[in-house]
Amino acid sequence: MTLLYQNRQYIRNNIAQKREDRRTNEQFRDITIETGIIGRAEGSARVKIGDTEIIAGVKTEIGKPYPDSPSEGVIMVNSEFSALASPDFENGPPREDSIELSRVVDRGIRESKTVDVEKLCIEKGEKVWMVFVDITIVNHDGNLIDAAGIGAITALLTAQLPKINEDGTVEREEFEGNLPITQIPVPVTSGLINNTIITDMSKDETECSDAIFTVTTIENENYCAMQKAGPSELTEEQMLKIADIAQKESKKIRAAIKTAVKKHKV
Amino acid sequence: MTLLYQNRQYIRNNIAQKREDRRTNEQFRDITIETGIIGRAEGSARVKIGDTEIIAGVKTEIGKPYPDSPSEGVIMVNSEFSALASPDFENGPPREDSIELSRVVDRGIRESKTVDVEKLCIEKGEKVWMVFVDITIVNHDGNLIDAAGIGAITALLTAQLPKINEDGTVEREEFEGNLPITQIPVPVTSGLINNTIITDMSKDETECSDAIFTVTTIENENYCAMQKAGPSELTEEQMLKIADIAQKESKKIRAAIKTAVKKHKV
Amino acid sequence: MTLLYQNRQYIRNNIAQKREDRRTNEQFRDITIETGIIGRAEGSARVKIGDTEIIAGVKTEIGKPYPDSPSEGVIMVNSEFSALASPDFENGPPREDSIELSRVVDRGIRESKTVDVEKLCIEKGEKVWMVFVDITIVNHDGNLIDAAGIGAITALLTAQLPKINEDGTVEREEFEGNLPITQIPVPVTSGLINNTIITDMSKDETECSDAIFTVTTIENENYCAMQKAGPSELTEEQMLKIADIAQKESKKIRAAIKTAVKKHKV
Amino acid sequence: MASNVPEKYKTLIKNNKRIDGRKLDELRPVKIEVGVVPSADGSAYIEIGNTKVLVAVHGPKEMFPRHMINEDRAVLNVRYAMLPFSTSERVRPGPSRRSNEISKVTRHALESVIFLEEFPAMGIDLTLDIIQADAGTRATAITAASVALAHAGIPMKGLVAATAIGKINDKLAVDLNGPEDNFGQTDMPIAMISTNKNITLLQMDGDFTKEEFKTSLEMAKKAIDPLFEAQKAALQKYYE
Amino acid sequence: MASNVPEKYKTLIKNNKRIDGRKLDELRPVKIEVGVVPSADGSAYIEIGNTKVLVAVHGPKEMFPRHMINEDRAVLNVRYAMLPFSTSERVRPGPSRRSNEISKVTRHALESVIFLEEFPAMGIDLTLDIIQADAGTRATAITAASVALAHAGIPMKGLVAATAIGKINDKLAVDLNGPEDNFGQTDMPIAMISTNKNITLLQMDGDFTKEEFKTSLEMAKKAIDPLFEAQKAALQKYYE
Amino acid sequence: MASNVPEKYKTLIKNNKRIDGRKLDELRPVKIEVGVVPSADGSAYIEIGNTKVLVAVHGPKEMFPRHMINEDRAVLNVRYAMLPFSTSERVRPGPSRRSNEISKVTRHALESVIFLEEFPAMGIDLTLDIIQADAGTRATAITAASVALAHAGIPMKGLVAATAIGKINDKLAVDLNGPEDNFGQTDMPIAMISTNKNITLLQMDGDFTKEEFKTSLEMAKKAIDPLFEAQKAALQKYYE
Repeated sequence: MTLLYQNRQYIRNNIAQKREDRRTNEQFRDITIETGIIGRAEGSARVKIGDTEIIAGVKTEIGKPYPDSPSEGVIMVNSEFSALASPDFENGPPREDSIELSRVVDRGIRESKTVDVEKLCIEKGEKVWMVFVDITIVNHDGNLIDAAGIGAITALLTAQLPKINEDGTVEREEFEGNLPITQIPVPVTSGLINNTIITDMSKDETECSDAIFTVTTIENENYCAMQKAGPSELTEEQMLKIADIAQKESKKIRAAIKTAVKKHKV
Repeated sequence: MTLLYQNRQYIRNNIAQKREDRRTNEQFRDITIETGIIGRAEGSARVKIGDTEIIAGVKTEIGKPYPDSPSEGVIMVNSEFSALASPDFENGPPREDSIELSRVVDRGIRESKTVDVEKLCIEKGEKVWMVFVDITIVNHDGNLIDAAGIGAITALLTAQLPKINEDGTVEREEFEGNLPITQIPVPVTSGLINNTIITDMSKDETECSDAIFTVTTIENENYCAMQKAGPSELTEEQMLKIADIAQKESKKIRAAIKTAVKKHKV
Repeated sequence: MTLLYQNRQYIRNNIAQKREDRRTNEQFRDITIETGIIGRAEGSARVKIGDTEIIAGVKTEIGKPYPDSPSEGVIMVNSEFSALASPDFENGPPREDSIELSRVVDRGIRESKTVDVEKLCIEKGEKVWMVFVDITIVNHDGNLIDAAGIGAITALLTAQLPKINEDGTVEREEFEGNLPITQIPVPVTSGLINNTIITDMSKDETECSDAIFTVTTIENENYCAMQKAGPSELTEEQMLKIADIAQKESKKIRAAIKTAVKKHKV
Repeated sequence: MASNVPEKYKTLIKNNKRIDGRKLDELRPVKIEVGVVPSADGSAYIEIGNTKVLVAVHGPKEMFPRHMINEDRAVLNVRYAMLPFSTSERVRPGPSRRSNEISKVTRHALESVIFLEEFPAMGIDLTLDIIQADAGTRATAITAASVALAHAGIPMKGLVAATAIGKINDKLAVDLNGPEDNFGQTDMPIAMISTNKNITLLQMDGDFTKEEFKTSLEMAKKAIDPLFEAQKAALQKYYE
Repeated sequence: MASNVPEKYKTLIKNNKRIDGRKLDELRPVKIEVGVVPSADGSAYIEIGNTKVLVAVHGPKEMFPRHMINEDRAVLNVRYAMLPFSTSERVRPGPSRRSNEISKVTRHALESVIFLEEFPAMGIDLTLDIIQADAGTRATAITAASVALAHAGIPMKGLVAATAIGKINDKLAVDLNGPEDNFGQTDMPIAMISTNKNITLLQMDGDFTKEEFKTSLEMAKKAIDPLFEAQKAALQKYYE
Repeated sequence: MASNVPEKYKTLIKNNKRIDGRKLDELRPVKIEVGVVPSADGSAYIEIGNTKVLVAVHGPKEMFPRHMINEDRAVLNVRYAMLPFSTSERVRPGPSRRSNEISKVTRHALESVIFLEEFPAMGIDLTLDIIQADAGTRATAITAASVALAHAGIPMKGLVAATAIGKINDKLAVDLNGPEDNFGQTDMPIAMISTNKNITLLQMDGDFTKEEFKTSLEMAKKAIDPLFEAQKAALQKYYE
């Protein structure tokens, strides 16, 4: 459901004074992270940011490596808007949003070398592990990129590789150890609404926003991925400010991920 | 072409007294079964039930078995509504009907283990016969499931496996024996129209029906597959009655199939 | 953009006296052929006929041969209307034109055995060269078939096969010689407008035409491919006349192709 | 019903107990929760044994696509999907022949209890996402769907619940689990209406004598009652 | 025209007889039947040698999809399909580049004889199903289509029939069969109008001198007459 | 950023020179030509190093598909495609996840400068065909697109140009070429508006400290000026 024009104007005019739910501009909604929710998956997580909810699951298959990287496994991140999450998803543009979500989360994991793909090689040029991270949007109340990014890395951190039988088949009920994860990238997305910078936007706020900027940070505070979206321009200062917020907020989120993963292992 | 509202009401109101073509409630239209109609196919059949006409053809290919059943061949049954059969097939819902038809006939053959797939193994884990049964609807005057099911089993019973040359290629003009068929499942479909049970419904009757129930029987009188369709509910008694009809009618149809197949071999 | 009815009538009524651009009936527009325009392609050409412009590029891959021709390479010609070329391409029928264009050019190259596919075999039954010729329409002012056909053969004539490394991978920056080309087929297309035969029709003329006839000629003046298109009939005499024109015009075009290819090699 | 039965699944019944300790006529543990998808008009989460399903209802609302509008009544659009991580082997996203067929039979299983004629020209979207699959996904989804429709306030003449009757080691059993479904002889999903126990869905693959079929229907009628109870309890709890 | 010709097909002509015993200018046996698809407005079944085709006409009727409507005349929609079991190797169901192209040239081969302007804004659906393929499928389909259109009562200025002229062992021959098509040098399907022998379809692949092309057209003109006779006889028989 | 770096690409900077001889803050050679697609309303051809792109604009014109019309302003439809022969390995024709995403970010990179509100309910089609790819295809396409829009006479508040800042051998560098992109550490495409140097596109993959990010933005601001000059020169030349 699209926002009415009046609501839109109200949010835009008042954003500098107060947000709908009285959060401060840079404040996240409550985040909850659960692990191990799907027994059939090699790893899984449920992430809620306010009313936004996503489920992430990791599945593995044995496949052939790409000819130009014969000793590297393959990792693919895919996000789907389930029709569960919103009735508008049918008619048009959201498909493009879905693709962008998928691509941003996928690149955030892959290009940052979060998974050491060389350790996923089983037999050079012949057999490697293919790791699929699938993310389903269960309820959409904004900031899907951060929720999906948190879900993807948490599911990967709790995932285990199945055992390979002597005859080469996969034994799905026994495991041989964790995935080779090298770091914990955390995306933090802020937007510009009527010249005010707002972090963790709700769905309504997102619809009122002029531009959106996602900045992904790793543990040493460096940035590993960024993506600007939305039709409006951003100034250099606005970008630097949003990058600062990301550095700060990602620490808290990373701590929450670690806590959830530690609990999982116990 | 969809039935006019008036015709629909007329059929529904009178069905308890008489059917359009004066058949009794449980009476099939004339069934004709021809075999060997397509020289290029490994097996083939044309089935007519009244004005309903389908053609079934069997083709074989050598393929790789599924990893989880390395010593089993593969059998696939596929039905297509040709545009020949009706001008309405373009616009929407019928595609769903086509999928259901295909699935019901496919399951009727596969799940009942009609073909002994272990005997279709050529080289364990490497090469097996893949058997395709393709069914084309030539004229649609109702009861497609029974026509398609009869066509599929008849085509399979008359099918021969091509010879395999020493170099592993298939010699399509020589044959090496019949397919390993273990039984002759026969579907019989009845419907509920205004609380009257009607067997072998015409297209008009199908459009007037509230619920449809297909029961497939094998030679020992046991049931091997069932499928309820249509938006309305059925009582336990109605289902048992339809299952009884299926037991009875399937015997006659099975005899007709056997006669057609025997004639084919001569 | 479709021609207005008035323009259409004007062109049709006056075609016997004069063409829009004052060409004679059998006269081609200026043809320019450039080679080597895409460094990433194994061979490439840009062809302009008046304002019509196409780009052709050759790419190669190693693949498995078809089971029924284990010692033959594969050649595929594909044409795409880029949205660059015209805003009308979105809505419907042109997709059919695109398929016909593609098929006619593809058959013109393949069925005439222009490429000696047996020489593209690397290892019988296992590895052969697959040669893709992709043609993009950059600007559409009629006579796409001739432009595409000229582009395809020119790109093939200048194409080189990449070196194969000892480990079987393709070394894309080194080459091992030209493709085995046996002849230079040249298509020449004429149309019938209000009973006048017109060669190398512009886009406007094509939209006014009743029938279209493409005749492809090889160096010994024989015909290797023909295709009639358009809804109207042609008489025997009209066809023979168009075939004559093709014989005559193809010589000039073949000479131009040879000049362009020779220049490329220097 | 694969032909290669692993050793450990050859005996599926021992001393009248099934491999998960259930009696032959016993359902797996059931858990239903209402209102789990805030942005939907109605929603339910269900676990039956290890099968877990999320269901959401959007509507009644404007019908889309428009050429499918029915001027006399609402159209029920059903979309059944196995999430990619719901089974051992990853499921490719997107519709399949199987999911399309299940969407259709699920629609038929529910249509007859909904007063669709109260919403002419409108659409009701029903989404069934299988989170984790361990046999009985369509039956489990139907049981949850009925609850989600009630939660969305859509008028119905009764609830619909579904389970499966199967034959394993030549005995009839209720609500098959994964191994029972894979290595048993017969599987028959069945849906019934709470008010009259009439049947809105029935599919069967395998082998039944006439007597077994009759007994199966009787077993289903009895076994299904706890599902109706669980549906009502979940709705009651939500509205408390 | 494959490059590996099996031994038995190296000689396709011996003592002026072809491998199936025909003379060079002789058609394969032709059989046409009208009215074989009761639910269609017009239909025909044809066998030419081992090539077997079913054709049905639906219309003139409301045009679908609506954005393709032509306000001045009827649109002829042609769908050519090889049924999966019609050839040695199974054909995957669904349209291909080849079938789309043939649908288009078939449409062009028939359009010029139909008085489409009598049915503005309507559609005529023509379905061509190849039951069994042994060369000449498009020509055979066109010959049948013309009969089915007549059977549907659609006004036409003449019938259209089609055959192929080919070159085998350096000789011109009429109506190629499977091996002649596969191992011959040239194949030229051609369609003509009954009233004036004008050409509505012509495709050629292979090799023709100018003289051979001219002779081919002459051969086609003569060879095609028995097809027009067969068309008329089939229609007459139906209406008797 | 592959993990297996070939020997010859391990050292990408030597004596402050890059493998193609450029300085760290130097763009590749730029060539822009206007009006290269006669049938389009606006068009431009661009070469930046070995990356070659053709861009065409059709519109403002009737919007299609109609359900995407915006009554308040024109809709900018962007279609980015790599032609099949533009890279080492052939690209299959048709849209991919990557091309769809780039189409979207390109649209966002240009929308903010176009006075779309002047053309309510209309559509502007922008086609970006990558002829040859050697890094920076999206940035190069955006730079050309802005010129093609101007050539089409579409009112804009400024031009948009784009380049990339990257990190190679731990140093920041402008406008990466193919090997630098493949074997470098970081790639950050960025688009700016000519009038205020505000940012309309920014994507980054790799690794940046806070300081490096800040410096990158400064470098981009400076490096991009010659692109604006080249855009203006190309337009001027066309209208001379």
